[in-house]
Amino acid sequence: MKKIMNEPNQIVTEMLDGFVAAKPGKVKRIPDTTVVTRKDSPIQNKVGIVSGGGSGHEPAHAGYIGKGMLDAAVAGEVFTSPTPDQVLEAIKAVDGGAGVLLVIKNYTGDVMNFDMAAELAEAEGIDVAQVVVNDDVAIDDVDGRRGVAGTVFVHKIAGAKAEAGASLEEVKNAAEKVIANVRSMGVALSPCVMPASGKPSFELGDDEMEVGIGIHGEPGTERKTLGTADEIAVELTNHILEDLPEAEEIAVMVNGMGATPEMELNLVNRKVQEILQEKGVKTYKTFVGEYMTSLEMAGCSVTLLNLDDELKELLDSPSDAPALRV
Amino acid sequence: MKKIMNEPNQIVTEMLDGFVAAKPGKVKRIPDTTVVTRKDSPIQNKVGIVSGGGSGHEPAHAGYIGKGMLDAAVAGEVFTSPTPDQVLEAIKAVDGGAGVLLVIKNYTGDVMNFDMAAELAEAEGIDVAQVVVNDDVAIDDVDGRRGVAGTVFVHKIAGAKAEAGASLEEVKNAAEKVIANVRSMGVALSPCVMPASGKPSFELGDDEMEVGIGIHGEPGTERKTLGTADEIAVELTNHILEDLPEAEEIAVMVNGMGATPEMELNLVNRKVQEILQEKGVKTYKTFVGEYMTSLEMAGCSVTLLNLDDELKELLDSPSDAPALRV
Amino acid sequence: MTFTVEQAINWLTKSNEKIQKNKDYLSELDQAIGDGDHGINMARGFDEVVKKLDGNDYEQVADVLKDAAMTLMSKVGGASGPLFGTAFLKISMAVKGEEAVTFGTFVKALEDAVAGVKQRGKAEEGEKTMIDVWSPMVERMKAADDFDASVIRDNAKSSMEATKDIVATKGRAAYLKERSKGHLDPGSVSSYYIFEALAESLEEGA
Amino acid sequence: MTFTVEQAINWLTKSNEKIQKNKDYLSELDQAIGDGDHGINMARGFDEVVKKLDGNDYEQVADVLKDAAMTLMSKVGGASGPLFGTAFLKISMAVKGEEAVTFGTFVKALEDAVAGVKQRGKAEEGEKTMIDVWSPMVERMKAADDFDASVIRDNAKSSMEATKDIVATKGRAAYLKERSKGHLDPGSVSSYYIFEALAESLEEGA
Ligand SMILES: Nc1ncnc2c1ncn2[C@@H]1O[C@H](COP(=O)(O)OP(=O)(O)O)[C@@H](O)[C@H]1O
Ligand SMILES: Nc1ncnc2c1ncn2[C@@H]1O[C@H](COP(=O)(O)OP(=O)(O)O)[C@@H](O)[C@H]1O
Ligand SMILES: [Mg+2]
Ligand SMILES: [Mg+2]
Ligand SMILES: [Mg+2]
Ligand SMILES: [Mg+2]
Repeated sequence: MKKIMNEPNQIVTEMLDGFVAAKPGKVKRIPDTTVVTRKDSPIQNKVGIVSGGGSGHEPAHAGYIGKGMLDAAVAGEVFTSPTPDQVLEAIKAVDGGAGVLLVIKNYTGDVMNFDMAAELAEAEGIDVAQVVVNDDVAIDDVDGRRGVAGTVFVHKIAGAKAEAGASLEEVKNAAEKVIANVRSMGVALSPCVMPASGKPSFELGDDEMEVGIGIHGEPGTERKTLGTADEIAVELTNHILEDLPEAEEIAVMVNGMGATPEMELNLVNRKVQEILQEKGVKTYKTFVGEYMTSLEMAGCSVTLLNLDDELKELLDSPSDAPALRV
Repeated sequence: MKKIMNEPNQIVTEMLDGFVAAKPGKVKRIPDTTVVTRKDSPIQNKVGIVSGGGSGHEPAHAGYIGKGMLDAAVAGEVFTSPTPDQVLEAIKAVDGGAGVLLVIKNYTGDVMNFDMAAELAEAEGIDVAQVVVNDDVAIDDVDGRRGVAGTVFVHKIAGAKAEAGASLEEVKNAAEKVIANVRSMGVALSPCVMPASGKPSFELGDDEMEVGIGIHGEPGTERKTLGTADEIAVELTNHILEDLPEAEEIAVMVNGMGATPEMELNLVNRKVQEILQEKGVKTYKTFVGEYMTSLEMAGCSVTLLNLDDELKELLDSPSDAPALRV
Repeated sequence: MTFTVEQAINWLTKSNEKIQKNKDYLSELDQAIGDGDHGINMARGFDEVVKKLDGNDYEQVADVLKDAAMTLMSKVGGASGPLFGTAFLKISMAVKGEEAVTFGTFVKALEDAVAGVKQRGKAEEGEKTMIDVWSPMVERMKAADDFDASVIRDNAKSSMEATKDIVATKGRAAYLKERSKGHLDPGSVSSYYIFEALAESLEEGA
Repeated sequence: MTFTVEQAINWLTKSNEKIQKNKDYLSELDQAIGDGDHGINMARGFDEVVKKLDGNDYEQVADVLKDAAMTLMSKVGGASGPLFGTAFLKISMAVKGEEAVTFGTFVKALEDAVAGVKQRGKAEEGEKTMIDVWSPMVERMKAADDFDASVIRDNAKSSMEATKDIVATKGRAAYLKERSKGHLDPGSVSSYYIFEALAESLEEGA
């Protein structure tokens, strides 16, 4: 394992310190927690948006804190959902009286911990709504689908809706609309290494790739011979489009898994756009970069989001979150 | 070699296509060249800023195209300076009558090719000024110092100055002020692989790092035992501060070399900020991310820029370049 | 035979020892069909449990187990935090009021724990989760009329081993579908350690 | 003996063959003390040169070399593009007007090439660059009174080999300081191929 780090068991707290130190005017950390919030939290009468999950997905989740996106992010240990008490701290810190939406990725652990936090918050009289993102089409069973890079679009849309003054129900509905219309799929060229164990998450031959990976170094759903950029783009895009039949006008995200140079992501984007054009699908907006990662995994995912007028407007509205400036 | 790519000899042109396809409203590619410019180029009476160099440093250089930063970027083959005719195309495309500044990194090839382009442009009656960035303190001999991540600050400041309506000479002076006040140094944990050769740029043991690396996979100036995040931050920051004695209020950039997870960069930033605070140096603004990379090299560099009131104002002025939004 | 405060503390202490000793093994199991953190998670949690219990004076088994439950829930995270936390919380609730817990109460408490875990995890037996160790244990104990360390140990062991042949339909291993077969379920293995620790604490007596 | 259009074309064609054949070797040399692209750069450039010359009718050596120079400058990039481009451009300018170039003109042309490369690269002899092959070649030819293939070949070879012991002070290898010693300079090795090709084109005659 080659990582720039100090003690593995301090990695999350040190990372959060480093993150906050880079943006002292914009974010703050709630002392003795792994919760980072907007500096100006709570904002009176605005629905608060809280997301989070295990660490190792940077810039998710703290990078999406900002006007127009998240109010708070809760960081768990590496690849481990944060605990209910931490999520509760976040909820309390951002509640400005209009309620709080939790954006949860569909993993057993995340769903349970956030749900318990919601129960605790409700007991303290805070209105809490939850949405569970499950955009990963690599999993056939829709109930079991993981939440991956599509989560970033949920942050964006829900955040914009909340910023516009919508009610908790309206914000939740906008988030649900994204979830119903977003699909992703990814491949890995190399595994990632948990800082605490120092072991690669799987072994891959020099000419192999894992198709249908999640964002925790889990093995994918299939192992294949390493394809070209074009072949990878075709495989991912077609798989997604099969699941998104009504696609007309869409947003595209080509996401790096942590160690993928932007050059390679642009190659994939080139082909994705070509495929969409051929199929008569119009691209409204494209995002190429590292948005939802898996430590130092090499590989990429493609995410497509079906848009209507409401979603377009919300996608375009400003965000000053460092990882998604609009 | 494991890369997401198609034919290695098409990699630059395909990457540019993918890049432009992601931002159709903002940038355009000059047909049959490797030049990307702002969509609205040339801008009348604004000094044009052209940068460029070999490919493989993404998001440099095209990612810095935008209002408030570059007007055009010229991409060479991977790690190879672009040729004079390409640079000339960029100069012609962005000249709005107020002249053009070339931002060049201090490598023999870049200096020669850009200089030849400047001669050709002058022959066509365009005012051209050049600045050569040499921020890498790993090299003792100041004349031989490479241009690395500090170049991004030169783009930012020169771009802001030009946007404010300054003359070519004033823009050049602002750029020179940055160059006089910016210093960088980097380490590598793993080599990078040229797409065309498929071979790693050097071999490193599991517990080794290269200190004093450039951005082309060149070996560093020294090989050492892999340090912790804190040790790396201390080594780089102290080396830079020795060369930047007058440091009072500064901008910090912690830059990933291409395959470094943001988590690790935040750990380094944490310690850099601690060191600066101990030394009584005030951090005005911090940038953590991948700004000037070396394909899929793992590692990081630290850049410090001494600020005065003019530089602070220019650093703060807006930029809509995708890789450095302000 | 009853189950005392000392035994409860002993149970958790021994559970912690086994989990610490097998931390890497548990993570490796999770590496194969999950995300490789199960050993790290459980070790972090039980280390905190033991720290929490240390030096405290407890009058009731319920209080010991409640502290353990709350600590697991706030220190583990992931899937195992809420699930093991819920298990111990349910046991704690069911044994509340008894200074020394009778066999009948204990079995009823385990039954509540299983129900709680099933509800929390929206899972049933046979899905390749810790439930596949806990649920058969309750069935087996319901058929007995007193604590029996070797029964507990054997039952946990065979249930744990049986998870190898199951195709996962819950948790991360479910993503692998058929490829999850042939691997032990990590949460079942740590559950086995917990029941082994229970057996030992029973053998050592109060 | 004179140097003809056919020989000039032959020179460049053979240069290309050698460079293509040794592309990986040249890149490996550059890997050791530079950025590993020298073979790729030269191969890309000379491939384009040969394509450019192909099928064209040339009346003068100068036109052949000018096309080569312009192609190298616009297709190679990096350090070697402007430097090899400048070298051929200077030769071309100096032999302009002569359909068959005399030895005296050719030597003078090479002298101009060296001056041009030195000026472009702001470098002198002894800095571990291609100049360490080109400059001794001019000195040696100035001492002769006609083309001599074996002299050219031997001189280029020994100069190229001598770059191994030099500590680089220009180009990327300079970053390595003492560590640059013990490695051949890639640009000197490709220069050696170019002079070897020149020698062969002289031997094969017009
Ligand atoms: N839905 C569920 N119901 C019951 N137990 C589950 C469920 N999902 C996972 N588990 C148990 O949790 C274990 C994994 O725990 P752990 O690795 O710590 O959490 P995570 O899966 O969040 O990384 C599995 O081996 C399994 O026994
Ligand atoms: N300043 C210079 N003057 C003369 N030759 C130089 C100079 N710098 C580099 N070279 C030559 O160029 C060669 C490297 O070329 P190449 O690898 O193609 O370019 P780059 O260094 O830009 O990657 C060196 O081996 C050396 O012979
Ligand atoms: Mg986990
Ligand atoms: Mg080069
Ligand atoms: Mg796990
Ligand atoms: Mg080179």
